[in-house]
Amino acid sequence: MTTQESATRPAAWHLSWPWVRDQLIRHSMVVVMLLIIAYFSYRSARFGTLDNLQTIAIAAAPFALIALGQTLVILTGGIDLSVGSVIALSAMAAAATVKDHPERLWLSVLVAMLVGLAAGAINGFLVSKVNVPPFIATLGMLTTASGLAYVVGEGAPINGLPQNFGEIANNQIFGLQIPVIVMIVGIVALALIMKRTSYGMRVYAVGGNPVAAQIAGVKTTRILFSVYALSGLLAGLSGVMLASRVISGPPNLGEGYELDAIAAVVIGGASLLGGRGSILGTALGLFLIQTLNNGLDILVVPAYWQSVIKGALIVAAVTVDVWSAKRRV
Amino acid sequence: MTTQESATRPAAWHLSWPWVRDQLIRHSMVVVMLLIIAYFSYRSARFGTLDNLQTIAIAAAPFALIALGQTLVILTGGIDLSVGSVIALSAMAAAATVKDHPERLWLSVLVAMLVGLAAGAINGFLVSKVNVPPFIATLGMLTTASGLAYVVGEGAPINGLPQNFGEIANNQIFGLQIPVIVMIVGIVALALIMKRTSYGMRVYAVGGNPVAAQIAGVKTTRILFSVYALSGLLAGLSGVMLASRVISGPPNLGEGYELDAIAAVVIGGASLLGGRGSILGTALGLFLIQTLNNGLDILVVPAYWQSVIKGALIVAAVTVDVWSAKRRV
Amino acid sequence: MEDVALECRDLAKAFGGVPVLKGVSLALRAGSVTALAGENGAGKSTMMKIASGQVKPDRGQVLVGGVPLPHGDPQAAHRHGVAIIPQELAPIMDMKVYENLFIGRELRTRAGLLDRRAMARKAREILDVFGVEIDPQATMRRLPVGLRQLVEIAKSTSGGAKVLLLDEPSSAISEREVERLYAVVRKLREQGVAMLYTTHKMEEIRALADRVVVLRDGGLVEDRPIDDITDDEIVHAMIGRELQDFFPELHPRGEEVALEVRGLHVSGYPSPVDLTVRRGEILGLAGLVGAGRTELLEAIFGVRRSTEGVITVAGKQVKRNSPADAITHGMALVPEDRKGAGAVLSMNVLDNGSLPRLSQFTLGGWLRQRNRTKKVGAAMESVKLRSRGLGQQVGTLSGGNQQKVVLARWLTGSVNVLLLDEPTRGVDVGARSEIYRIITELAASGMAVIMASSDMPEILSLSHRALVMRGGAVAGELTRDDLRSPDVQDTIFRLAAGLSRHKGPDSNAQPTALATKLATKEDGR
Amino acid sequence: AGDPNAAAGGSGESGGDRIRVGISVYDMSSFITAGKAGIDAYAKANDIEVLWNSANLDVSTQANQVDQYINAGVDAIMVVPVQADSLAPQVAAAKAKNIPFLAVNAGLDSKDLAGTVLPDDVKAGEQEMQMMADHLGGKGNIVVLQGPLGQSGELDRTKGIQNVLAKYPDIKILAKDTANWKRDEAVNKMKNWLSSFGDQIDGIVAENDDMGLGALQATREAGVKIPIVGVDGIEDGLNAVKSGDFIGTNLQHGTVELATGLAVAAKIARGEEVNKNPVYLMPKVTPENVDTYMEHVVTKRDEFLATLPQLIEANLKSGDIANEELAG
Ligand SMILES: Nc1ncnc2c1ncn2[C@@H]1O[C@H](COP(=O)(O)OP(=O)(O)OP(=O)(O)O)[C@@H](O)[C@H]1O
Ligand SMILES: Nc1ncnc2c1ncn2[C@@H]1O[C@H](COP(=O)(O)OP(=O)(O)OP(=O)(O)O)[C@@H](O)[C@H]1O
Ligand SMILES: O[C@@H]1[C@@H](O)[C@H](O)OC[C@H]1O
Ligand SMILES: [Mg+2]
Ligand SMILES: [Mg+2]
Repeated sequence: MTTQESATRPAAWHLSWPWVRDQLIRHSMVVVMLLIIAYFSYRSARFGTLDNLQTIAIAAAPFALIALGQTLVILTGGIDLSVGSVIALSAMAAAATVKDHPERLWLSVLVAMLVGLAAGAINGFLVSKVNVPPFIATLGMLTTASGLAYVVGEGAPINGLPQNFGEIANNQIFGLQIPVIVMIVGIVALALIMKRTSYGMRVYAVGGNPVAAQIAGVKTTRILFSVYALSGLLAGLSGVMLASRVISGPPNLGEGYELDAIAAVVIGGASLLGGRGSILGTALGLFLIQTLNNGLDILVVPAYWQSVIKGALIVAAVTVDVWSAKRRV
Repeated sequence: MTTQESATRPAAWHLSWPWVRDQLIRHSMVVVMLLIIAYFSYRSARFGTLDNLQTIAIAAAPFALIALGQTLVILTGGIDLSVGSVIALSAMAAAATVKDHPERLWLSVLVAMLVGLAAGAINGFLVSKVNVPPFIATLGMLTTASGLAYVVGEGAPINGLPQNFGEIANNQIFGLQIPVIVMIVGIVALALIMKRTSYGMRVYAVGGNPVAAQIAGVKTTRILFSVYALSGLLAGLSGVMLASRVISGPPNLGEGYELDAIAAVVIGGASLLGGRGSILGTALGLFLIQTLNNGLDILVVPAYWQSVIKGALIVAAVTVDVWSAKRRV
Repeated sequence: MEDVALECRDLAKAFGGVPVLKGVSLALRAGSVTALAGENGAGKSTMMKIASGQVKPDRGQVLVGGVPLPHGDPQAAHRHGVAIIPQELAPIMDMKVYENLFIGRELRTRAGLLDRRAMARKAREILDVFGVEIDPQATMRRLPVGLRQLVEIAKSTSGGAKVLLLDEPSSAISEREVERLYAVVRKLREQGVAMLYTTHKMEEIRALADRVVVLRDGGLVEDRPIDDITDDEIVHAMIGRELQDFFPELHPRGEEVALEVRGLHVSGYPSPVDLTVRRGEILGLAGLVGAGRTELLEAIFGVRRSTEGVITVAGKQVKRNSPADAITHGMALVPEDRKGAGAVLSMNVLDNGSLPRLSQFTLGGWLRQRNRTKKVGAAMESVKLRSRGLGQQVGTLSGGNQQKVVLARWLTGSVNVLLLDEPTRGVDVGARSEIYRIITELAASGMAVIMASSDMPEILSLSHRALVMRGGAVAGELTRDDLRSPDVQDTIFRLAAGLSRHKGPDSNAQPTALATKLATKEDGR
Repeated sequence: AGDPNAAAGGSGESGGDRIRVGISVYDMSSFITAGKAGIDAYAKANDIEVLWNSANLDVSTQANQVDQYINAGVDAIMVVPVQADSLAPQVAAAKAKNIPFLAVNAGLDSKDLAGTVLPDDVKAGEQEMQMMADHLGGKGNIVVLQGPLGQSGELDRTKGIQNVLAKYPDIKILAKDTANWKRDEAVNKMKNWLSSFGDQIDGIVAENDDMGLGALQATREAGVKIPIVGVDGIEDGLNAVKSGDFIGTNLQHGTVELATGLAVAAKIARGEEVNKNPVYLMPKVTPENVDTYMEHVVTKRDEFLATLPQLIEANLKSGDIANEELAG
């Protein structure tokens, strides 16, 4: 990916061909995005509307939260497969809470975040302290949390939730739905944290070379723990937003979301070996996937052809990126 | 994992406590397995019967095939997420074929294997030649192949298959169902290939250090290509076995199988960074998962509690293994 | 000439628009050793990588026996008999020693299956040449760096290559093994192999080379038979100036105790270690490969587990097994394996430079960009780092320059105790003398320095005092006077190999001072 | 694929202008695929433009698809919900824009729905359990294969099964668990239960045919014969009834049910008179009547589809929307 590299750049904004070509190559993923957007806009007048942009944004928000957490986890060289079912578990927990305490909405949000945090903390503990490979630790959590989500509802969704539960996700501030605001704040905040704080730098260092990071005094165990805990927390937040949006507690909520989240991170240029990637890259990868989902729905492409096209386009986008990365060096 | 390391061993079979303790630690995963088996046998007299062993074996077979391919892929430091939907696609292709040519069963097997091989070859090409990260290449294939599986059936399962389609999976040789035989042959053959041929050694080398392998004249591109192609081929075979067993072509067959296959490999001691793992380890990991599935069903544990227990036990088993690996060094 | 085995014609290569090789031509004759000299970053490794097919040149050609090689195809190079021992070792960590040796040319039985027993047997024979006891069945990961390098050397020298490229092959091994390496190189020369040998050690060039080629800034500046050129001329060609005072003057040490280690039980070693270092003192650690020097330094710093003991810095006790606490107390470690443990290769110079003292560069967790750019910039300046700026990824720096980053990143703040493990491994003569200057200046400013080194002159000329280690324990101590005595090398070797203790005073001249030291357990164990 | 924003034009033969109906289904199951054929047939005959999306079993995807239909200003929205009791905000948003919103095949707990076309799944569960109870003579041990836990089909059919069992104290459930509507899951689960209970199992009640067929395979592998009953009447299920492998099943003909859903949606959008909440009562399929259904579902499907629009009009008038025979 391109965004994190900024190296040498000509001082003036020449519009000479070599310069333009260089820019196109450097930002190939953005170019791919623009082409896709252009195509959808050409095919449907609806696509480019503000309403539709909001639709994309609200659809993207829950994925954005888990993709952000996932970015940090992947930067450390790990993976968090559990986010999908942590979403389910925390959504169920939130639904159960709001059913008992319909007047205290904040309590359900809190419970969801705590449940997410707890799941993330267990992942973090297993990975950082017990040295269980991240894949296994979080796969275990995926399985366990998804089972627990059903346990909470005793094998069924939680029905008959109070309508005010919908306020969490459906109310608007400045004309934007709350999840969209949370997403924007999340992206900006984490982008800043990763670029501008010592914490961000330590995360990169742990992923780049844990031994070297340790010798440089980084408490690698703590950093590792923290990224999983954060990922869990964000999944919890994502879960309550999702449940509130449809005012329901479905125990299979979030199923398979982890793959889309990881895909967003990797399309965004991160390496699964750790140390390489960026929040803005992830945001771009996420936007690519969500735009595809939305545009293909709008063009009423049959679901299974959507899969075919989506799969092929994701590979194509990354191929262009790999190819242009070679050109760049 | 334990099986591939054989280091120093006392010449005689002392039954002294330190020796026993050492053996327990060295083969901790086997110990965990035995404990689980002991528990199930204690709880249900039916668990230990030969019939039930067959039941476990026939359920394990389709997973075994994809887990074998996955082992090689993971040994090279890659991952193949597409096996689940390649199973679906090749099952659909086989079902469509047998519907048109009910008299030529072998043709449907051939078609399934060719479809699997083609999917695997595309993965292999993308990874080895175009340098697309394996996660993305095979995620793209996951999405695409699953869409295509629906395309083959025009959105629906292929039903009304001739009953003789069932022969592929349900006929017996020496009292064993064909998939079980295929699984046993597959495990033995691949274990031999990985241990006893230069191809096997080169797969390890490419995963362990691609630069070193290249310098030593290993055709890393070819090796990489071959493991994905093999993984696809085996998924194709797995697909036709699964479809034949239930005499139907469901387009969502194999959904999510990839995670179980990868889990088996990793529980079996492989490192997702490549270069470390073994066929026997995978077989053990697979057996662990399948035994859990079987035993928990036999005890009629509700599905969602099964998830909780399975997740926790997988983590526990690997924790014990990690802990004992530390003791060992 | 007709016996040219490998020829490079007009090789040029640029990375990110910056030229690294600017049209270099070179011919290697069969049965000869050509030394390739040049500063860190001059382009030596790049040239070798082009010749072995790992890197595609922008321009030019590589010919083997007159046949042009396809660009960037390592397998083709391998087929044509070009082998390389890369500077950054490429062991396959999870494979066994014999597997590493035979990968790509596996021995097979008549049935076509692997003949593992034959490979193990042959491996032992090959390794015997180096006179070290390496179990062919051992997993590579469990060997120390030095032994891994020997295996790599054995791999490339035993494969029947016609052209052998050795990129600093002796950087991780001690003198005893270096002698073996020489013997092997000479034998290969007799067999008609053409060799290109990169090293930063002048004595190696003298001992082995028939011809010297010098690169400077990507250009070939010297190409002469070894007998027609003096050491000074080589150095001059490399760095473009004369080099005076290779080893700087040692300043006298202070009295105040800076570091005190009492009864430190390093995990995996039987006996505890005691030592004391005073401010301004440079304490050398000598020993053979595997003597446990690295482990001791790591344990003091806290990255290797110790089970018992007390470590104090400037009178304050340091928490064991906590590198962060060690850093807080002013300790710094420059590890032996810079790629594996020193730098975060995926990060740039600025970030690597800020990492050990992050809290110093932050305000409430936020990085103070200008402040750290200034400080890290100055630190890198002080070691004369050669880079495209603080934004360059450390992984793309030349080996020697990476080493400078790993050292200089500590210099943004005050250090009480500097732990150096092979500090000049892979560093060019110019930079090396700078590092020596830096080390002595740091000591003079009051730092205590412990320096583990396999480079004998370094130990002899740079330390106020030296400990010889064996099996994780201190086998003997040498004072400044001991270090100056003419037969000191022999003494050290005997101590390191465990010979002198039992043989007693008669085994060597100059035993008395040593014997006393060994008896008084002031510092040793 | 067409642009949903394109101007709606032209007028149909049957009542009013061309309208656009946005449909979101939970997934592409065989049931839904069969339904799509019915929908297409009905839409073509009645000048309806159908926008069709599948939610891949994800509630939030379904919410997004509804949002898009609302943005596009369709004339009606028809949803086969991923989950009962969800989408309340989306239903409300549609209502605010005066877009009629219907739930078909599975319920949605909302007061704002303009209409529903639902199967009586409780009844289906009761019917299949009753068939089994009759077959067993009111006595024996059964196992139950459930749909995905929490889906309305599973909840209601399970409830129906329990309702009937309450009358038969001598029928005992040995085990009940989900196989997620899938054959390959059911075959392994059943195999394991056969290990566990050996020959104690006297009957298998599957909440759909696919799971029943998986169970059938398991019994074959174990070399036993156990009566099986299912729901849906898919091709393989009908065949199993015919061959005697199933004692019976219950026909839920997606082609008819979903097309009826579209018909009700269109009539509401056009302001026509219609029963807004007809219920689909699944006909029992037994060896006696299986041949007729086989024709509609498999062998003479095209003929059946040709008469479907008329059939639906007639059914909506008569009130029996599961009827498959045109009078006269
Ligand atoms: N992949 C790369 N990307 C960018 N720059 C590179 C890359 N590889 C090497 N360089 C640059 O090329 C120059 C030459 O590097 P090279 O490794 O050939 O030097 P060297 O002569 O071997 O030095 P040393 O003695 O330190 O090993 C250095 O300035 C280095 O920073
Ligand atoms: N010949 C050998 N065979 C097997 N293991 C060895 C051998 N020599 C050393 N080792 C092991 O290597 C480890 C120490 O190696 P290391 O090279 O790090 O020590 P060192 O004193 O720092 O030496 P150097 O700095 O010269 O490499 C010890 O655990 C020792 O047991
Ligand atoms: O009968 C079931 C149907 O009601 C549901 O909608 O899809 C799966 C079917 O088996
Ligand atoms: Mg070099
Ligand atoms: Mg060392």
